[in-house]
Amino acid sequence: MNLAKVDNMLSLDDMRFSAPEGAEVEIAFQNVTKRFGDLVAVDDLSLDIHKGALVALLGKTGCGKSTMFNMISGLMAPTDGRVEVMGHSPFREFDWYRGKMAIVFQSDRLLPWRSAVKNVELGLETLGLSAAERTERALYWLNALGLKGHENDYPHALSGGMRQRVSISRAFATDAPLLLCDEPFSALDEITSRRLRTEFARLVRENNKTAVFITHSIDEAFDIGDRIVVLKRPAEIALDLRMSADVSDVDRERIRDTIHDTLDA
Amino acid sequence: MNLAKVDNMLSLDDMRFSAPEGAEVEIAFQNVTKRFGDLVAVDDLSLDIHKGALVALLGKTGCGKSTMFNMISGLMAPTDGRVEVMGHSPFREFDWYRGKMAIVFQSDRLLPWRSAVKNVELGLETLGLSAAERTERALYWLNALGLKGHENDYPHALSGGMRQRVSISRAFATDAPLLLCDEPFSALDEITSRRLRTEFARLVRENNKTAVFITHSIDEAFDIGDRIVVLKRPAEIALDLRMSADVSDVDRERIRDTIHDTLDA
Amino acid sequence: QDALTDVSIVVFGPPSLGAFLPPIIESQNFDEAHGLSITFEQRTPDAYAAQFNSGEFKVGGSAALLTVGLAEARGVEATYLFNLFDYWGAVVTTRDDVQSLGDLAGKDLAAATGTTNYQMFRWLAAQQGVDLSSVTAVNTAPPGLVGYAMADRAAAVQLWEPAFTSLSAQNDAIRSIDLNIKGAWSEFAGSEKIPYLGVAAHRDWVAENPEAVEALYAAYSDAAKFVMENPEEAAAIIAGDGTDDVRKNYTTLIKQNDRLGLNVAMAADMQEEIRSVYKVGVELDYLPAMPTDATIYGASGE
Amino acid sequence: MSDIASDRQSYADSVFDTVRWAFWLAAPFVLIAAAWQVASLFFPPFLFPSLIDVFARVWDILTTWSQFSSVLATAMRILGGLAGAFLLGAVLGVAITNSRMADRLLTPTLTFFQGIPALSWVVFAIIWFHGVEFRIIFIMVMTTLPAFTFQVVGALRGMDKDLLEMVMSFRPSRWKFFTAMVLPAVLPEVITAWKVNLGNASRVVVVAELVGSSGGVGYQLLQQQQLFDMAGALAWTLQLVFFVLLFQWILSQFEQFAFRYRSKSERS
Amino acid sequence: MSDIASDRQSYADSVFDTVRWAFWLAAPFVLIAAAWQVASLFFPPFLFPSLIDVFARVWDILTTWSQFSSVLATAMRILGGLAGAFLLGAVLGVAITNSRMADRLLTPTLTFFQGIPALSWVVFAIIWFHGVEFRIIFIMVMTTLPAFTFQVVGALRGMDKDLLEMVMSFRPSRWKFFTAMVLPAVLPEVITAWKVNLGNASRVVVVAELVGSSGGVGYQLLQQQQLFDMAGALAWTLQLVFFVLLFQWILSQFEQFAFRYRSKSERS
Ligand SMILES: Nc1ncnc2c1ncn2[C@@H]1O[C@H](COP(=O)(O)OP(=O)(O)OP(=O)(O)O)[C@@H](O)[C@H]1O
Ligand SMILES: Nc1ncnc2c1ncn2[C@@H]1O[C@H](COP(=O)(O)OP(=O)(O)OP(=O)(O)O)[C@@H](O)[C@H]1O
Ligand SMILES: [Mg+2]
Ligand SMILES: [Mg+2]
Repeated sequence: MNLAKVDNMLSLDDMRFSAPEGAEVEIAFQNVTKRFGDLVAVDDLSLDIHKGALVALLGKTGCGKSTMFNMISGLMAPTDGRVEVMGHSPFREFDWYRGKMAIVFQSDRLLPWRSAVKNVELGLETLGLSAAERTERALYWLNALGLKGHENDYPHALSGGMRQRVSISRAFATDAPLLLCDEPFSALDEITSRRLRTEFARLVRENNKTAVFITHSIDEAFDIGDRIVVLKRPAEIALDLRMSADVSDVDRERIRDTIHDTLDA
Repeated sequence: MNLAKVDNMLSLDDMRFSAPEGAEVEIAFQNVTKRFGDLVAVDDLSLDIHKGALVALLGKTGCGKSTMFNMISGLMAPTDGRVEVMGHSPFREFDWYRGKMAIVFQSDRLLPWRSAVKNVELGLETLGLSAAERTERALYWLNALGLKGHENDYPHALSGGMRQRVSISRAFATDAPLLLCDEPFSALDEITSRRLRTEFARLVRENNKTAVFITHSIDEAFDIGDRIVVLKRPAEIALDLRMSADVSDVDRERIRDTIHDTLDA
Repeated sequence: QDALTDVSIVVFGPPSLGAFLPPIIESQNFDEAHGLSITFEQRTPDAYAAQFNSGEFKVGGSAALLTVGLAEARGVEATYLFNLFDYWGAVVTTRDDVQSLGDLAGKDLAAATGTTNYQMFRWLAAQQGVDLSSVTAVNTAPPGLVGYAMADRAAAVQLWEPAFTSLSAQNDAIRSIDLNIKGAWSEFAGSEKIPYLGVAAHRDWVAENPEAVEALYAAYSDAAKFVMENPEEAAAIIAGDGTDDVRKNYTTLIKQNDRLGLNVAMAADMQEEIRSVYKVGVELDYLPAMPTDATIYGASGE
Repeated sequence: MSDIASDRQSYADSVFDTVRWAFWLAAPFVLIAAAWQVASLFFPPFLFPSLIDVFARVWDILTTWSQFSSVLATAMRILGGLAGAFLLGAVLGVAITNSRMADRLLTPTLTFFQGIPALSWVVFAIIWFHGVEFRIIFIMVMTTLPAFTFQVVGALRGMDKDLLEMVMSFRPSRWKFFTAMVLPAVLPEVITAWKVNLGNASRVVVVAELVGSSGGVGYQLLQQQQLFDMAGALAWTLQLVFFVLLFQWILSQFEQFAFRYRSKSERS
Repeated sequence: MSDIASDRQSYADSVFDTVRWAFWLAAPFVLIAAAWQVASLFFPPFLFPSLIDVFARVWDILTTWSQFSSVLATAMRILGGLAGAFLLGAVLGVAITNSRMADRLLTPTLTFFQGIPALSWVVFAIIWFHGVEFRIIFIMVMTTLPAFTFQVVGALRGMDKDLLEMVMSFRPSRWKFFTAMVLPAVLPEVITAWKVNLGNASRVVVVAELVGSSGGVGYQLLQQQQLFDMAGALAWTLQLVFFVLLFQWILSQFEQFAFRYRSKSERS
C-alpha cells in the first residue's frame, strides 16, 4: 500500500491532514457508496470537509470525483451511507440550499439560448435580485474573467476557454458560501489559469467561503489548496494532506513524487 | 516586440524554426484572415507545416487556435488568403480528404446515441472496412486508452476524461496521415496524460504522420513537440521555435520564460 | 343471346333513398332481364356530385331533380331520364310548445340547409305563410340531424326518409308537424306528384344509347314493382348486413308509400310537374334561371 | 462624384433587393396559380373556374361584412381551439413526463381519443352540450389535444439532462425553472407543433362547423359545394388558406427572432 | 428450505408484477368505460347504448371476414398514406433545409396546401384522378404531407451543429452522413411526428374513404351514423381506436428501444 510507504516518511506523516480544533464540518461523507448498476463509482467513502477550507481533489480519470460532486450538490443520491452538507441532506432537502452553493461543472453547460451575460445572470435570478443588480454583477464577473466585449455573444460564438470562463463567472457571481469547481481552469492557457487560480484562492479566503476543486494539475493543487485529497479508484481516500506556505520546496518535490506514485498504482 | 527580445538571446535565435531542406509542405497558410462579423479571429497569418512534423500550437485562450483548425479541416473557409493542405483546398475539395485527416475536437463531441465502441467505429465506417475489422480496431484503441470494460457504455455514463479518451480513440483509429488535436489531454490526470502524450508522439513519429496539437501546457509542448508555434491574439505568429532532445535544461527554462512573457504581453 | 350492354351508375350509399332499388335490381337480375349489365357505385353526396358532374359517370341513380337543373346552369349537360321517388320531407319535434310551423318563430330548427329537400321545405313553409327568417336555421350534416332530434338539442328538426322511420322507431316522443305537402302542391301544380329523385344521364351518353334508357327504365320499374309486392323480402335485401332493427324499419317504410313516395315514371310523362318543381327552384333563388327542356328527357315542349 | 455614384449604386441595390424579395415572396403563389390555369385548359370551367371569377368572389367576401365576419368567426374558432388545446396539452404533457401514473393513465386515454374521427366528436358534441360555440371549441380541443400533448411530451423527454441539472443546481423556483430551462428548450418543438396543428385545426374546423353554426367558412364552403359553385367553394377555401398563410408567417417571424442564438455551420 | 421459500417468494413477486402490469394496462380503458356507463345513467339508451351491445357489435365486426376486411383495408390506407407522406416529407424537408430556393418555394406551397380542407381535397382527387385507392392515398398524402415536412424541417434545423461538423470531418458519403448523424438526431421528432400524424391520418381516412370505396371504416361509420345506430357507430369508431392504440403501442416499444441511450436525471 502506498499509504504505508507514506507513513515511513517523516515529513509526510507530519503533513497528514487532521481536523483543526473546533472547526465546523461543512461537508460530511459517512461511509458513502455510489453504484451505477454493477459499477462501483464511490466505495465506502468517509470524508469531512471543514468550513473555510480550500480542498483540492486529485484522482485518476474516472475515479468518481464528479460523482462525489453530484452527491454534494444533491443531483444524485448515494446508494449507501450519508452525505451531509451544512447539516442537511442535499438530495432530500434540495431547495434548502438555494443561494448556498455554486458549481462549476466539468463541461461548461452554458444555455445555448442565452448570451454570455444572461448565462451568468441565471444563478442570480433565483436570488431575488433586481434586474439592474443582476446585470451589474454579471458584467463585473465577466469583466474580471477577461470577457469584456463578449458579454452579448451567444455561447456558440465563444472559444472553449471563453465558455469555461463564462461558466466560472456564473458560479462565482452567486456569491455562495460553498463553491464546487470541477476542473475549472483546465481549458485555459497557463497565464490565464494561474491568474485565475490565485484570484480564486483570494476570493475564497477573504470571504471565508468553503471550496472544493477538482484538478488534474498537482501544481494547481499545491498552489492554492490548503488540503489535498488524493483518491484511488473507486473513490476511496489514498492520501489526505495539509498544505501550507511553510512547506519547503524539497518537501513539495517529495510529496509530488508520492502523489505520483499513488496515482500510478 | 517580444520577437526582438528573443533575437537578442543567442540560444533562442539558434532555435528559431527554419524549414528543413527539401521538406514537403503539408499545411500552408498564406496571408489568412478570418473574421466573424467585426471580430478578427485570425489576422494575415502565414505558416507552413511540413510533412512528418509534430507541431505544438500555444496561445492565449480565444486567440484563434480552434479557428485555425476549423480552416485546416475544411469546416470553415478563410475570409481572406488561402489555406492549402496536401496541395488541395480543404474547404472547396472537402471530400478529397476522406481518410486523410483525423481531428480530436476541443470538446469530446461524442454521438450520444452510440456506445463508446460505436463512436470509435464512426470514422472507420467511412473507410470501407468490414464490420469485424472496424470493431477490432475500435476495441484495440479503446483498450490502448484504458477504457476496457466501458466499450459498450453510452457517453452519458462515462466520466469527462473517459469521454475525452473515446474521442481520441475515434481520431486515432482512422490511422490518417494528418492528425489535428485540440487540447487532447486536457481533461486527464497527469499520469494518464503523460503516458498518452508519449504514445501519441511515438505513434506520429513511427508512422511518419504529420500532427498539429493545441495545448495549454508548455511542458506538454516541450515534451513532444519538435516545433512550437506561439500565437498572439488575433492569431498571428509570435514565436516559432524548433525543439529537440539536445536542448539543455537551462535553455528550456529560458525558453519557457520567453514563452511566458510572450503569452503575458 | 345478345351481349349485355354495360352501364355503370353512380348512386348514393345507404341509407339514402337512392340506395333502395339498386340492390333489388342486382339481386333479382332485373338488369340482365333487359339486356343490361349494370354496376352500381355507391358514393356520398359530395362525391356523387363531383363524379357525376365531371362526367366520370355518365349515369347517376340518385339525381335530385333540382340539382339536375342547377348543374345545367353550371354548364353540365345532363338530362333527367325518369323519376323514382316523389318528394317527402318532415319537421319533427318533441316539444309541446311546437305544434305547427308557425310556433317555430324565434326558435331554432336544425336542418341540412344545402340540400334540395330543405329547399322544397322552404317553399312549403312559405305556402303556409310561415316566415322562415324568424327561425334560426342551424345547419348540420345529415348524421348530426338525428342526433339533434334524439338529444332534443333544437326546437325542431327538418329531415326525410329513411332517417325519419329509424328515428321514430327509436324515440316514441317524436312528433311530426303537418306540412300539407300534397295540398300545397296540388294547389300550385295541379298534380299530387312532386318529382324529386330519379335517374339522370349526360346528354351525349343518352344520344348514343337511346335503347339503354328504355332498358334502364324497365329494370327500375320491375324493381319498384318487386318492392311493393314483397316488402319483407325487399327490406331484407336493402338492409344487407344491417341489423334486424334496420330491416324492420325498411319494411315499415315500404308499407307506407305515402312517405316513401316510390313513383317510377318517365320524365316525359311528368313534364308539367317537373317544370313546376323548376319554378319553385327559381322562386327560391336556388336556381339562377329556368332550366331548358333539354334537362327533361323526351320533353315535347310546351 | 464617386460618393454620389455609390449612393446611386446602393439605391439601385436596395430597389433590386426589394424586387427580388417580392419576387421570391410571390413565386410560389404564381406557380400555383399558373398550374391552375394550365389545368383549366384541360377541364371544363365548372370544375376549374377561371381565376378571375374566383378572385372576384374573394374580393366579394373580403369586402362584404356579413361574409367577412364568417371568416373572422372561423379564424377565432381555430385560434381559440388551438390555444385551449395547447394550454391543456402543455399541462398534460408536463404531468405525463413527471408522473409515471399520469403517463400510464393519460397516454392511452389520449391515444384512444386520437382514434375517434371528427365526425364522431361532432355527434358527441351535439348530444352532450348546448351552445354552438362551445361545441365547436370542444371538438377543436378534443381533436388537437393529443397532438399537442404528444409533442410536448416528446420535447420534454428530449431535453438535455446536463443543462437541466445545471439549472436545477441553482435551486430555481418551479416558475423560474420553467421559464429559464423548460420553455426555451422545448420552444422549437412547440413552434413546430403549432405549425402542424394549425393545418389540422383549420381542417377540423370545417367539420366542427357542421355541428350547427349558421356562419363560418366551413358552413359556407359546404353550401357552395352543394350548389356546385366551384368558384365560390374555391373562394371560401382560399379564405382558410389566407388565414393559415398569415398565421404561419407570424410563426416564422417569431421563429427567426427566437432562434437567433442557433449557430450555422459554414459547411452545407 | 430457505431456498424453496425464496423461490416461492420470487414466484409470488412475479405473479404480483404481472397483475400490476395488467392492472395499469387496463386502468385507462376501464376508466373510460366506467365514465361511459355513468353517462348512460343520465342519458337515454339510444344516445349511450350499453357497452354490452357495443361489444357484441365489435365482436361481430372482428369475426365476420367481410367486415373485418374493411378494418384491414382502412388500416392499410392509413399506413400507406402515412408512409407516402413521410417519405415525401423527408425528401422535401431535406430540400428545404439545404436549399434556400426550395425553402422559399416549398414552404409557402405546403402552407397553402395545409389550409385546404380534406373535403376540398376529396373533390380535387375525384376530378384529377381515377382509381379509388389512388385517390384515397392522394388525399391522405396531401393532408399529412405538410405536417411531416414541417416536423422534419424543425428537427433538421434543431440538429447539434458541433456533432454535425464532427461527423462531417470524417467526410462520410451522403448515405453514411444520413444514417450516422441525421437519422438518429431527428429520430425523436420523427417518432413524435408519426404519433401525431397517426391520429390525423385516422381522422382524414374517414373523409377520404368517401371518395368512393364501398368498404372501409369511414364508409361503415358514416352509414351507421346516418342510420343513427349508435352501437354500430361506436363499434366502428372503436375499430379505428384499436388500430391507433395498436400502432402507438408499437411506436412506443420502438421508442423505448431507440432511446435507451438517453440519460435520466436522478432528480425529478
Ligand atoms: N450516470 C452514470 N451512469 C453510469 N455510470 C456512471 C455515471 N456517471 C459516472 N459513471 C461512472 O462512474 C465512474 C466515475 O465517474 P466520474 O464522472 O465520477 O469520474 P471522474 O472522477 O469525474 O473522472 P474524470 O476525471 O475523467 O472526470 C466512471 O467509471 C463512470 O463510467
Ligand atoms: N462561430 C463563431 N462565431 C463568431 N465568433 C467566433 C466563432 N468561433 C470563434 N469565434 C471567436 O473567434 C475568436 C477565436 O476563437 P477560437 O475558438 O479560435 O479560440 P481558441 O484559440 O481556440 O481559444 P481557446 O483556447 O479558448 O479554445 C474568439 O474571440 C471567438 O469569440
Ligand atoms: Mg469528472
Ligand atoms: Mg479552442
